[in-house]
Amino acid sequence: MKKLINDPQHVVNEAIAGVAAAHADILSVSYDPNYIVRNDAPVSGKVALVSGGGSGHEPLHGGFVGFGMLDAAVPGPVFTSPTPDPILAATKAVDGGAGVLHIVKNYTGDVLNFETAAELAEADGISVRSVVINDDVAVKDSLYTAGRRGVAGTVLVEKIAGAAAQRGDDLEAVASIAEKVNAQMRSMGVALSPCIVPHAGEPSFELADDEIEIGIGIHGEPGRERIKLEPADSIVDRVLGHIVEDIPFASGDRVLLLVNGMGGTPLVELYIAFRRAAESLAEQGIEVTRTLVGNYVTSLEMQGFSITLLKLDDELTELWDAPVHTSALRWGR
Amino acid sequence: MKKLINDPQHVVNEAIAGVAAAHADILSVSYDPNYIVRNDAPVSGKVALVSGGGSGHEPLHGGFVGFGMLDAAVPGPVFTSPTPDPILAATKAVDGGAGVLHIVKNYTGDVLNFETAAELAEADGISVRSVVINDDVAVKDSLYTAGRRGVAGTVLVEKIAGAAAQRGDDLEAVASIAEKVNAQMRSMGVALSPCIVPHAGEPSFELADDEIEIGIGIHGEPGRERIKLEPADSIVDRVLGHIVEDIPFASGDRVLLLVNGMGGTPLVELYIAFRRAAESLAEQGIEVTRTLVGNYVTSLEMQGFSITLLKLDDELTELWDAPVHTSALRWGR
Amino acid sequence: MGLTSEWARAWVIESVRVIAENRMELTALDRPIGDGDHGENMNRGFTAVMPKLDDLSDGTPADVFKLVAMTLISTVGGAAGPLYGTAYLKAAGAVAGRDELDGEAIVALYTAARDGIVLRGKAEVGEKTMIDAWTPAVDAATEAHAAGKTELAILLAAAEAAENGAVATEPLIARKGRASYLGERAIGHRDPGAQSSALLLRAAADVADG
Amino acid sequence: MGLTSEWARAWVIESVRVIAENRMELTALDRPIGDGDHGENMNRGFTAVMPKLDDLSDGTPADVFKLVAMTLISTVGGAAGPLYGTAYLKAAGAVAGRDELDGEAIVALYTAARDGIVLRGKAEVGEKTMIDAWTPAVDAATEAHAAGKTELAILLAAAEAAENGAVATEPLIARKGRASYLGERAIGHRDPGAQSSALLLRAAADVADG
Ligand SMILES: Nc1ncnc2c1ncn2[C@@H]1O[C@H](COP(=O)(O)OP(=O)(O)O)[C@@H](O)[C@H]1O
Ligand SMILES: Nc1ncnc2c1ncn2[C@@H]1O[C@H](COP(=O)(O)OP(=O)(O)O)[C@@H](O)[C@H]1O
Ligand SMILES: [Mg+2]
Ligand SMILES: [Mg+2]
Ligand SMILES: [Mg+2]
Ligand SMILES: [Mg+2]
Repeated sequence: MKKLINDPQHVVNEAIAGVAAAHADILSVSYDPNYIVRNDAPVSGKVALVSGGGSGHEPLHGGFVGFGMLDAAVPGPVFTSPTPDPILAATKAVDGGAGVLHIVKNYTGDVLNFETAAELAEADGISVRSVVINDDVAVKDSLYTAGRRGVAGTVLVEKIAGAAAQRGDDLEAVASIAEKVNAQMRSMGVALSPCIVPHAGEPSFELADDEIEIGIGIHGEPGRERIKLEPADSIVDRVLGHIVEDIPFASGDRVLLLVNGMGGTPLVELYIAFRRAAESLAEQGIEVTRTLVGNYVTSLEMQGFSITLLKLDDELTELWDAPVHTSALRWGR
Repeated sequence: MKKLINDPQHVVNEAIAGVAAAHADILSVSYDPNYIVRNDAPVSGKVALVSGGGSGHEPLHGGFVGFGMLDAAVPGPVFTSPTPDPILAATKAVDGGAGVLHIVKNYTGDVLNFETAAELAEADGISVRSVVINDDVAVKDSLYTAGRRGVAGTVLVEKIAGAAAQRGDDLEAVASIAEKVNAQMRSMGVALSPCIVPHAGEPSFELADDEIEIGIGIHGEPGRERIKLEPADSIVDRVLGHIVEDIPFASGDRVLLLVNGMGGTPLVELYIAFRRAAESLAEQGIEVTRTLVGNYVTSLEMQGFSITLLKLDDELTELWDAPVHTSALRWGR
Repeated sequence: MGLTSEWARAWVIESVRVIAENRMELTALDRPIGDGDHGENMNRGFTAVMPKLDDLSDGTPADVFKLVAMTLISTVGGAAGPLYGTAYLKAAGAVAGRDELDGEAIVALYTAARDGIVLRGKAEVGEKTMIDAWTPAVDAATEAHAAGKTELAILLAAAEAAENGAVATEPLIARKGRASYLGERAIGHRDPGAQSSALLLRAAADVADG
Repeated sequence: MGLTSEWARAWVIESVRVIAENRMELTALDRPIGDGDHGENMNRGFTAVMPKLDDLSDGTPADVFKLVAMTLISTVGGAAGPLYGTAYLKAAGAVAGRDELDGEAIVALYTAARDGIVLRGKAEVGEKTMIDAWTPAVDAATEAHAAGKTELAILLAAAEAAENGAVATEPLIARKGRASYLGERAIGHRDPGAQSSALLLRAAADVADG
């Protein structure tokens, strides 16, 4: 394991100190409890958005703090949900009187810790709504599982709900936009190589030289199947097939296509995958009207990628296009 | 070698097809000869900027095509300079009558191929000026070498010269801004792991499990020294030391600090390095007034990073801050 | 003669020790069917309890459990933090105001802890979670108490049942937590949370024994 | 009796073959002191020459060399593309209009090729580049011609000198191209461009021989 770190125990604190130093124009960082907050928070009268979860998925969530997106991000230890204290502190720091939306990826730990924080915030008189993101079609959603996981689609929810809050929607409206985005999107990931959690010092799983994992989770959780390495186009076709069959995307639909890197895959390869995904959707009559390619929801140095498809309508498109000014997503200002 | 590709021979063509599909709002792509061009090219009366070089450094250069930056990018095969034909074709495609600036990284192949293209363009009546980027302090600049290599600072030249062209500076002025940026910046890189060129199929160099290469080039060229893995802070101190001693940065100077990822290093680690670099510069009385962190000039999936320091004045700061709209760098619109 | 706050403290101190001692093993159990951090998480939490316990000069058993609850909630994170936190919080509530815990109180303590975990995590027996250690422990304690056993015997019965329960998670398919994503591939692996629960319940008996 | 355009064609065809045959070796030479693509680059270029040569129904030797020049320039890239491209272009210029090349013409051809490389790349002998193959070859050809040798003997003398020159790059420190970044670490490695030059010059003699 070769990592550009000092002490594994200090990874998160040192990284957020770097975030603070690099993006002082956008955000500031609180330590103990740790959270990252928009410089102008609390924005009076605006619904505030708070997200968070284990670290190691950067730029998620801290890279999306700023105008038109998150008001605060709460980074837990690497791959471990934060405790309620920093979530509560961040919630209090950003509440501008119009309530706070918690955007939570569907993992038992994240759900429970955010739930406790929300209860404590409500007890302090802050209105909190929560939306649980579960876009990963690799995992069967059934009564017999903890449900689908929240993965790369989270960035789409944060952007679009953030734009709704920024234009002045109330808490109910922002929450229902977030729910709608979550309902209309599906994702699936693939790993070519594993990642290594700093304090663990060994890979989260093993893959042979000619194997890949289809349906990988963003913490290296196993996926649907392990197969032999294939050409990029076949891998994309597989993944896209699972996505399109899960939510009945139909010919004539307009979609946002996100090809997300897991952290260790070069951009040149992501574009090769994007090319095939766009081509295949065109063949199916599905129109790609908005796009995003790059490392947005990562898994440390894992090599691999995920595809997310979000069905768009005029409102979602308008909210996607609305100005955003964060360190990792920026346009319109 | 596990890569998300189809045929190694098709990597560049398929990747630029992906770029075309993902960023149709900004650019379009020509094939055979291959180049990427701003949608509104040629912009009449504006000096045009053309850059290029081997592929495998994405988002350089195609990710910087658009308003306020490059007019065209010419991608060669992976790690191999393009031939004069596509450079000439791109130069012709973007010339708006005010001449064309070629931004060339200092490698013999790049310099010679751009030189030939420039001669051919001049013969066709297009004014061409060239600036050769050589910011890498890892290589001694002397009569006895091919000179310093062009590395991550290239993105700063492309942004700042692009802004000068966008505000209407003439060819001489744009060229001299580019020369000035090149003269006032220094870079140095570190590799934790090698990269693999698709058609080669084996690593460009070998590093033991506890070794890193200080002063690595962006094609995996060897650097100054190979040392045992150290904590991130010591590595940053070494690299920054070489940079600061090469160009006499002095207390009171204002600088832009770029911490650039080589492709396979997670963002969380880049921020740890950024933190230390910012801290160390503050200790030396050097004020970091602009920042950039992320994967901008990469080396396929290589793990590692580079630091670039550019001395700023009011004009360079203003040009840095000017609006830019490309797929990899965007603000102000 | 019931168990005092001395016992409660000793239990916590022993818990800190056994969690530290078994940290790598718990993380190793979490690797194939989870995300490889359960030992790290638990150890972070119990390590943080120690200095706070030193500060708590005296108090009832409920005070000790409440302190553990608040510390775990604010330091463990993940799934285990809120689950164990709620367990200790509800346990504290069940014995509030008492200086000594008799057999009945011990049954109430364990029952409340288990119910707290169910309240938060909604798991049923057989879903391959810590509940598969706790519910057999509660049942065994209830039975031992009904049979008129001593406090020590009740704790020992619960500890043994929890250990058996943890082992019994091995053939199960998981339906809660991360392991549920694996379907049949979870079979053959012991649940890390059930294992840490068994360690904690054994510690309770060990310090009463001494 | 001088060398005709048949010889020029045969030389090019043999060049395509030896470059393809030695592609991996050239790339392997380029790995330790360059970027590991010289064989790939040269092979891409010469492979592209073949169909164009078929299209060139007849013409002088100069026409053949000019075709090679233009093809290499537009397909090889890297440092080798412009350097070899200029070499063939200047060589074509030196024998323009001639149908047959005598000893003097061959010396002029090689001299112009070498000078073209120097013009583009500014390398001197001893800087560990392809010039270290070409300059000895030019000198040997000049000497053989002065001694009244046949065309074939001139080509053979040049080929041998080029091969020795390529070997002689091994102990050198590089001062041009990528290898110059390595300082003393370039010592002990043969320059890939000098090696490909020796292969091409040997091909010239081989086809005249036959
Ligand atoms: N819904 C639930 N109810 C009861 N226990 C659960 C539930 N979900 C998870 N667990 C327990 O939590 C343990 C995992 O804890 P830990 O590894 O610390 O958290 P995380 O899964 O967030 O990494 C599992 O082994 C299981 O015993
Ligand atoms: N300035 C120069 N003059 C003469 N030959 C040179 C010069 N620079 C490089 N070369 C030759 O080019 C060869 C490398 O070619 P190649 O690997 O195809 O290009 P690149 O270095 O761009 O990858 C070197 O081995 C050397 O012989
Ligand atoms: Mg965890
Ligand atoms: Mg090359
Ligand atoms: Mg876990
Ligand atoms: Mg080379």
